[in-house]
Amino acid sequence: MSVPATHRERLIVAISRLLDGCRHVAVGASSPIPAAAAMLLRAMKEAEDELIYVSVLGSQEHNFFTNGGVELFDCAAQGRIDAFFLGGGQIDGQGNINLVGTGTYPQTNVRWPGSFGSAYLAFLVPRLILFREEHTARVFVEKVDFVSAPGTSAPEVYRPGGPRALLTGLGQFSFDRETARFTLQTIHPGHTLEEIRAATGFTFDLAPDLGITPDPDPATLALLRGRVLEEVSECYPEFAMSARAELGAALSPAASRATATRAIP
Amino acid sequence: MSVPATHRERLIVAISRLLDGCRHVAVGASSPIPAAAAMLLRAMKEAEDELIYVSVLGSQEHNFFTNGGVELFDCAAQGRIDAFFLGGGQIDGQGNINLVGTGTYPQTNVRWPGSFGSAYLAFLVPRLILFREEHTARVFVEKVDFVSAPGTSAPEVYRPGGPRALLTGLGQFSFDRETARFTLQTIHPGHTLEEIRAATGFTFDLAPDLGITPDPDPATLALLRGRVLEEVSECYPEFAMSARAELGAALSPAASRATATRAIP
Amino acid sequence: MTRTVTLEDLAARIGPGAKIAVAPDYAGVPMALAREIIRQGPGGLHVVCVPSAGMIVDLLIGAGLVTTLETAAVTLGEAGGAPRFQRAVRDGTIRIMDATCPAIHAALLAAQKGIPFMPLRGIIGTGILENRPDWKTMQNPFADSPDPIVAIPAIIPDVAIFHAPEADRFGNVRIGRRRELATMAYAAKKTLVTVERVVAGNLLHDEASAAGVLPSLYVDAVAVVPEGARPYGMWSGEYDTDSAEISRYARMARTEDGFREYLGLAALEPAR
Amino acid sequence: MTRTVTLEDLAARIGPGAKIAVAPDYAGVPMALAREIIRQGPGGLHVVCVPSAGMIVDLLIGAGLVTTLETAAVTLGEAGGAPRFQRAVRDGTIRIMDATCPAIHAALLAAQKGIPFMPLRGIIGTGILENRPDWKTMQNPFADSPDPIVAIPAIIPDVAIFHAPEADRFGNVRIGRRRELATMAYAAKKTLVTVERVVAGNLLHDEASAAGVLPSLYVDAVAVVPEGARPYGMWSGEYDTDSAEISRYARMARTEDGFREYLGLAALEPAR
Repeated sequence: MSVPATHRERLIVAISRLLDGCRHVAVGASSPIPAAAAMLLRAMKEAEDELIYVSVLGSQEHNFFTNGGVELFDCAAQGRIDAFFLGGGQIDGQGNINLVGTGTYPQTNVRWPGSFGSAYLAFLVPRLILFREEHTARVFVEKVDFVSAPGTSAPEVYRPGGPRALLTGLGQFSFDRETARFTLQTIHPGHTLEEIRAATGFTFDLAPDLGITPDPDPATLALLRGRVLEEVSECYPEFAMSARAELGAALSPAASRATATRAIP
Repeated sequence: MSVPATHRERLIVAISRLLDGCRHVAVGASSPIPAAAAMLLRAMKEAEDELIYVSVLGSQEHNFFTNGGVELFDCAAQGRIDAFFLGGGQIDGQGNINLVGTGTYPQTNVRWPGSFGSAYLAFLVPRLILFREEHTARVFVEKVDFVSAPGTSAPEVYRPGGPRALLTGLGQFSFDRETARFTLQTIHPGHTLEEIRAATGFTFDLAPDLGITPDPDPATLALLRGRVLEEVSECYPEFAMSARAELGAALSPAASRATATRAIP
Repeated sequence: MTRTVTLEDLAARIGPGAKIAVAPDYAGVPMALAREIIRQGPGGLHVVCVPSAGMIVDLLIGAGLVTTLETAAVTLGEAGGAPRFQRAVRDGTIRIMDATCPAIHAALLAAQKGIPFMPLRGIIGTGILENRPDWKTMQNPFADSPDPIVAIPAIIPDVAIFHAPEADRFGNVRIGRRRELATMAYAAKKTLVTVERVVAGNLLHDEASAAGVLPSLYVDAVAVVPEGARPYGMWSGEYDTDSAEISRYARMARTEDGFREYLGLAALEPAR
Repeated sequence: MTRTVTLEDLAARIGPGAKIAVAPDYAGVPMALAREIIRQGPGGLHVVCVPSAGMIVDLLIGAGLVTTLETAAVTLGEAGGAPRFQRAVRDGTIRIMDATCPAIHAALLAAQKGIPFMPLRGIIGTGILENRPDWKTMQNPFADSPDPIVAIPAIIPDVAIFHAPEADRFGNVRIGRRRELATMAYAAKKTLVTVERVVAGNLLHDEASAAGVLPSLYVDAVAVVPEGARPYGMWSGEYDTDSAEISRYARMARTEDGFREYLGLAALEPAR
């Protein structure tokens, strides 16, 4: 248990902090880190007899919807989803995200899959968390080539939701819906403000108390490496396997299960 | 088998003739005669290897909907329901029906249950059949006190459906959507035009070949008294029992079952 | 998080003036809960029938708890008209918002979808539309020629109530093919359910029957009330409708005194 | 009346130029049917993904059968982008109608309800709306102040296609919790289904699982095609997604030649 927090674990714990207070967290397909963060929050809150719902799209076990693919969207419209995650091939300084492609639409040079539900959920989910591990000027651009979901909207547009935070491999930002600007809140250990500036194609503000992203405490880390990793492996077996491999031989699956048992009250 | 057609049987067979060509007939709650007519049509068409869908609201066996109470209405909107039945506390000469009450709305002197789905289905089901056994001037009025469903609509109103026919205890009328008038087509045996005129509060036209409602042929009667009555009894046990009682001791339940066996090819 | 509570506690979650969506007679009508509501007596209720109702609404009206009634119909079926409803309409003691079945479904669907309204065909030229100033006729924005269509505003009930055969201990509830119950729950701010029984295990774990389950996310509280739909039956087969009892009610409720007598004997007894 | 036919006959019911609604990868994607469609080759298809797609659409595009593609996304998941789709977009050889998941669901729901459009929140200010002249922004008729909302017109597919675990001999089809399949079928003029197997008895007769059944009224023809979703898996547990096979496809389809080779080896073989 003396293995220090990995980069990935730091991201998971950072996201789970951003989720504090949520009752229902929905996670899109192919999002193992947000899924792990939501499951970590659920595990931590269980100790306080609080039930957190986690919906992982594409999961059989962590998905309680019974009304087809539309239920996630209806649920968001009803105000029953507190947090959701979006990435983006491009994210710009106004919080706009682009999941469609680069160049001139429709004959984009690089074509990404498409907008999925972003053009809807970004309007309706109160705590939208932008998460993109790759922090480069290629991703974080001055202005996106295509708006899959806008960062902010005109005042007459019905919009209870929108981006609240942006987490990358280098740091964590908050997003101000009034000014439509990002503010750097913390820098991940081992990285610098200069590095982030160089890798970001837009200008951003600095938090007055700009600091280092805190390391997870040992109890959280134990819960994450035990029970949460077990749960994650149902949806993301390869991710769980690589996370375990990263933790090294010191944390064999048997040891991990033992941790899980200890972690559940 | 020498028992002649009863009044009720004549109505059932008359309705089933009106349903000829339908693929899906829906029947509302508490409508044993239309239900029997639809089941009779289904039984007759089965011999020609043609499948007729019959939905009886409130029936467990004769109802294949799996999407709740709204499915009937969606189904009608999709053009998947060819025929439906409506009664009416009042029906007027323009084909308007009133299921709400008499007197000044909302504080009606006599209050009936309400419009149910009539205000919708009367617009969307192509072959709407008005059926009201009681033929009196109290029911068939000059002008209804409340329009639950109008007989016709302005040309710009989307309306693939509407009344096609009216069957009563005295006779059978067709309805012309252009002129919004009823035409008496046949008079039931034992009744007269004068009787119908006296019992009808509105004026109507006469078919050039105005005749007597024909009696069912023996094969149809056998099918009706056998298999159809058995099927009807699932939804309307009391109706089936009273129909059997009416047929008298000559047609005991055992004999009825024997007929059913013979009738199914 | 779904709580399992007593019938008394369940009813206590309905405050005066609440807008309540009520399941129809054929889909698990919460009769025991209605009797407990009458015992507790929150007034000024706005009842939305999904989409029609029988004895449950007649009881609530007769007990003087209903201010507004939104419904496609009220009837006791074979037992005839609903006497307390008819009387209240004639006397003008309730505000009646006559609707048609698909309009009520559409209004709840709008709430489920988080949209202000649903377009709906039909209805134009009816007395219903004429008397619903809250509904609007609009031009179909996709048509080049005149094409009027009715816009039905969303109904967001404060509470949805129904009776179901079973729940699990997580609060998942079996609703089978009665999907109007899901629509009610999606639309409502709060959903209160009585059930015949609580089962072991998780109802969502059997894929074959999970399609007929309302997830606990939409269920605020459950109370176990065997025979909670009586005298109506349950679609799930536990018991059939007791037509004789409904007829007895229909006869007694013809007069105010008879109604009070019926209530005293049957409804004001504390539920088991 | 539902007919049970061969896979060849099923595919033959899709004519050139048809507007086809296709089930997503996770809900029973009709891969075997798609391969047979490619063998028969009806061109000019307008494909509507409900609401996104993977290899099935890449195959149809690569085979040159698709003129218009309406989708919220196309991806091979872990195997990366869909190469033939990406190429067709870059070359401008297909007309792409980018959407967002709930808009496609809403458009099919409008068809299910027989209404010209559904209002939908969100979308305003996106590049999607900007590039969809067929969608209209309207004022919420119930708001006193400016409240724009998008109206999504109905999509009425000529054909809906999906793969399901089982049908009965009456044509009732098990869809479980995948209610988008029901929506597709309600909305479409014609629904064609491949199934793993045909079961004895009537799927609607077991009330516990009937909620997950699409009634035969909406099903025009069924073909029995075991493993009809491969290389995708079935939610009902028959088999899992074969990620290695999808990756193999992703690699080969990077070039036109590789794609043709893949088709020749795997797709142009007559299905069992």
